[in-house]
Amino acid sequence: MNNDTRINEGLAHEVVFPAEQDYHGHPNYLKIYFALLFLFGISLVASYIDNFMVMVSIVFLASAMKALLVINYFMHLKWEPLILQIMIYLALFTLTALIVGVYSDIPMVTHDVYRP
Amino acid sequence: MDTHKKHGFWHRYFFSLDHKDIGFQYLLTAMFMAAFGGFFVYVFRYNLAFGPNDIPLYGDLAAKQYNQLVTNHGAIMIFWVGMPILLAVIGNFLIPIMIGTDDMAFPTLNKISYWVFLLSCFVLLAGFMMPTGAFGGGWTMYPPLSVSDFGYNNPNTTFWTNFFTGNTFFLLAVALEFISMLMGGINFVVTTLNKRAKGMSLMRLPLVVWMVNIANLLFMFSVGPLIAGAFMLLMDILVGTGFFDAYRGGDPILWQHLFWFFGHPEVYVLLLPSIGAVGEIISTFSRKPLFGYKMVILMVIIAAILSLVVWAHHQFVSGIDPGAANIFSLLTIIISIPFAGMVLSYLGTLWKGNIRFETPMLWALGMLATFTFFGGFTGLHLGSNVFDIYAHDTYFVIAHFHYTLFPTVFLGGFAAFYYWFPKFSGRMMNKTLGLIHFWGTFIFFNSIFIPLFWLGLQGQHRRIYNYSAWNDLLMQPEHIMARQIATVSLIFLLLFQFVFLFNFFYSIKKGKKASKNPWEANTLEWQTDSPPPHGNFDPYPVVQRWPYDYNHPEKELDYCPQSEI
Amino acid sequence: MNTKQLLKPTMKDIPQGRLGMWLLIAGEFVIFGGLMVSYLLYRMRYEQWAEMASHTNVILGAINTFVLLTSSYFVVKAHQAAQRKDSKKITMYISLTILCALIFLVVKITEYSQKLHHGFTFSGKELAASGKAIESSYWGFYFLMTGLHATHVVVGAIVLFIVMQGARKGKNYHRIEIAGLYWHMVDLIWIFLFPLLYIAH
Amino acid sequence: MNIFPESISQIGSEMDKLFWIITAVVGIATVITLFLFIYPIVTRKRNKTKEEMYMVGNSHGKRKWIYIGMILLFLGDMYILLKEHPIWESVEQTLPDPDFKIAIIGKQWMWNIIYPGPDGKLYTDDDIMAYNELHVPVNKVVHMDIKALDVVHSVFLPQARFKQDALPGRTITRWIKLNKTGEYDISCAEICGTGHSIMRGTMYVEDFNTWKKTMANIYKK
Repeated sequence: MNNDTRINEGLAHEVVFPAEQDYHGHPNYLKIYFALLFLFGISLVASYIDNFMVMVSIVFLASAMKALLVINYFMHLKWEPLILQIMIYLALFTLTALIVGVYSDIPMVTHDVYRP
Repeated sequence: MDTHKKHGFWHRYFFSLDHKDIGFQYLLTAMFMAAFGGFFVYVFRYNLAFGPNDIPLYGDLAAKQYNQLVTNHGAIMIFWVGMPILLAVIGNFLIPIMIGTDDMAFPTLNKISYWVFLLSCFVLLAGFMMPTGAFGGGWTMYPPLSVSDFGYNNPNTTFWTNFFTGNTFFLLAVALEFISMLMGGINFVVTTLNKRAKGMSLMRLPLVVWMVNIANLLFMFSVGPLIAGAFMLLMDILVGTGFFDAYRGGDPILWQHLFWFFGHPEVYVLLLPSIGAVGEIISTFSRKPLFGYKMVILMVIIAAILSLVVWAHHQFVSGIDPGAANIFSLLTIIISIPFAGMVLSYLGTLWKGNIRFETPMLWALGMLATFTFFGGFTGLHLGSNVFDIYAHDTYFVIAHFHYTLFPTVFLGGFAAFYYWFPKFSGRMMNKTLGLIHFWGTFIFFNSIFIPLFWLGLQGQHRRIYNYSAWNDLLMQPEHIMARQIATVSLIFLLLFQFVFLFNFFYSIKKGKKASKNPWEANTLEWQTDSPPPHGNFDPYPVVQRWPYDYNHPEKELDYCPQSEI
Repeated sequence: MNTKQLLKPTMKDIPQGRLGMWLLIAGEFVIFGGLMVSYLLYRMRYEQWAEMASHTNVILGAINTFVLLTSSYFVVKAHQAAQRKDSKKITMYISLTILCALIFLVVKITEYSQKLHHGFTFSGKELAASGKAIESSYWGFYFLMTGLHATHVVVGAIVLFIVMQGARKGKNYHRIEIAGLYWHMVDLIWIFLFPLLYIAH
Repeated sequence: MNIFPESISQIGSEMDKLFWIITAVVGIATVITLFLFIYPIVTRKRNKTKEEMYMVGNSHGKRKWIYIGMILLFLGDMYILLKEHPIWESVEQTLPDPDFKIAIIGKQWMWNIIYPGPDGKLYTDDDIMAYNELHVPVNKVVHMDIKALDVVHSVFLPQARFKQDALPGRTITRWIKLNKTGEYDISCAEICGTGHSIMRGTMYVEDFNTWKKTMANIYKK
């Protein structure tokens, strides 16, 4: 299988990668930059919407897309091997697990303090 | 670079970049801390059995000191003995020579991580010299107890009076230890992924390397929330914020979630390297290929991911939502299944094997037996949320987690130690002393904790200085007797460790010379000299096959090393 | 460019420095994520916090977001230049990035001084004394998260500066990319801090 | 030598039964595993056939044994969950109508017990506070509002097989129904500082008439 053969080429002891012979390409960064600014503008405009839920969902969607743009193109995660991408998104999974597990204990519990 | 450079003593033990020396430094430091942990447990067990007055080697014990000793015993044994031995020592010493490379990916980072670890040890011990005494609120340091005398609750404290307290130092020590382990963990993973020898594909890695790396990744992903929580708790203590103060909108249960979200994966972080080493040993000494190598790895990955979502079984009675508790109970009981698969494939390795009873094999079998039959199976009792209502915070829990952690850290750790000692010292260990050490440890370990199971079922709850207040419930003659049995066996257990110390220092000086491959094992580290020279291999090996090719039908010898053509 | 683009790279193609930085970044995500999760949980519980969140200065936050996005763009341009070993461009872009970092910190400091001037302190003792006990811990989160992020900005700027010196002497070009990754992470964290603390009220 | 202390509540006996059920499941698993563990050690010298010994275990034929073992354990787990879930539901997730309500407040290092005043309602001005003494009627459903004043405590009634942490900042309501009169312990199961080991209350389970008398005496005071 492809992975195995490539690994068996054995680049074991001379792992020096001069930056210029790097395998990922270079997208048009200016375009991405303007896309980021556009999303940023959207979230700013959205912050004037009165309906809280709509506003929050728009804003967080925008920032999630911003984050994806940065992590995929500026940080070139898109070009990294799959194992690494899985590792990074595993961090997201742990946080989701945490917030789901705790949700029923803090937001849903009424906070009352006993003062004698 | 010249691979066979000799270093002077000073350079070797203080400023060395060589992964073997750093592993040795970790080992010595961990043994030093283990001495503290063992002394603490001796003191408070003696108090529980024979009363607090004039304890030999200590004197009188007050309730405050009792809490401090219990707390620090737990923290030391887990963070300053278990993690360095099972992650740092095994990882540092074994990973580079098992994947057939010269050193870690980042040797300097490796050295720094050791020095941070050493610093954390000193910070922890310095906590005992603080005016308020060491921290004594349980190693889980639940707020508000860990904040109660400081910060906002005590107006006449300043930043610095809050800083120089046992609580702050405990917290800082744990944080430093985490940072050091994170640095080490990144180092291990990068080394394994990036510096493998020619032909060492991922499916040809020895099991223990897999396990150490999975454990490191698990640690990396689970420790973050706790570090965040530690920042919050530190601020609560130092500048009086209200993150966990119920009277200012905080919620103590948040800390419990953040803590156990790390605290449960932590158990597997400790377990995986140890059980990986046990797998190596069992496969070597039963002269058989490891049964279902790929499946074991798959099971471990499944268990690791599951372990991220079972944390709340430590909190069934701590006021969490009962509906959620059902789900956590289900997941907890389910998680026993991948481990069953793992244990069964180890037993499949033993099956019809041509077993050789060397010392490491005894330790490995002892670890497997105690961990499975007592540690693992009592996990089902506690995983069921109904019985946990009664057993939670009793000695049943204590016996349970000691039956998981003691085999993991000490039985497994000693197995690995006796197995790889010839490699890192170049000399064999004395077998008779090894056997004495094993039987002494094994028998007395069991006779400590089996009485504690019964005491727990009798309703004896944790962290109690003395039980005189529960006269008719817990002070009957049989209870007192059970406590005394446990304590006496503990003292014997500690005494038998001196046999090990003597064996260690005697063999490292005068033991008989070890050959390259004394156990006739396959993995790469046995193909170089023992001890390996600086730079490990000359020339670098080229891997031909997976590591467990014992008794291959075509081969004449009953083993064929990985690098053999 | 070269054949490596054609087939999916394996782990061994990653320079180990970059791999280590990625793992560090994953760890940092989980740490900051833990803080954000805790904040979110409390925020969903207390309505009173919305009124506190409206005290944060959206304008300054927006300026900071813009500055960080721009600096990210400069860093990635510097990385592109590093692959052409173009020391001049590297120096220019990284100096611009560090300039952005300085602007960010200045804005942050003015913001903090405003907050302290309005009596919103880290410990929130004053609010608690004035009967707003529950609101007080909002400012704990505000200062803890932004302060922790600001320390990352400082560290990132220093690292970039050191790396730039190396690039000017014409060696260690690949470090530009690694330091750049760290800087992008700082930007990513802010992308989420901004709506959490400033907009959502 | 008895395994458990005497059980004074309906839940208690069920919980003990559950313990034995789990122990039985575990015991079967132990017997099987122990055989797999001992047998190769006892018979280790017998076989020398290499085909038999070179068993990689990547073929389904060999691996099916492991799958079988895992499935057996899974069935055992499901049986345990089946047995335990109704008990959990009745203990924690349902609140039968109370005959009597009290509040237990943990505080370093004592239990404050609040009885409703003559009006029979809690948290009114005529409430009566007692220290470390809990009087409950036998065979009656008693609701307990569990709170804490300073740090985390845990109400632990060993004989009633009841435990619930008390946290500052929230009220947790649980119920007990005891079927045996006598004096029993109230322990604190969560470490709460230096006095943790002296934090003990007494629960007096009395039949209804004596209990009425005691309450009357308490009201007088």
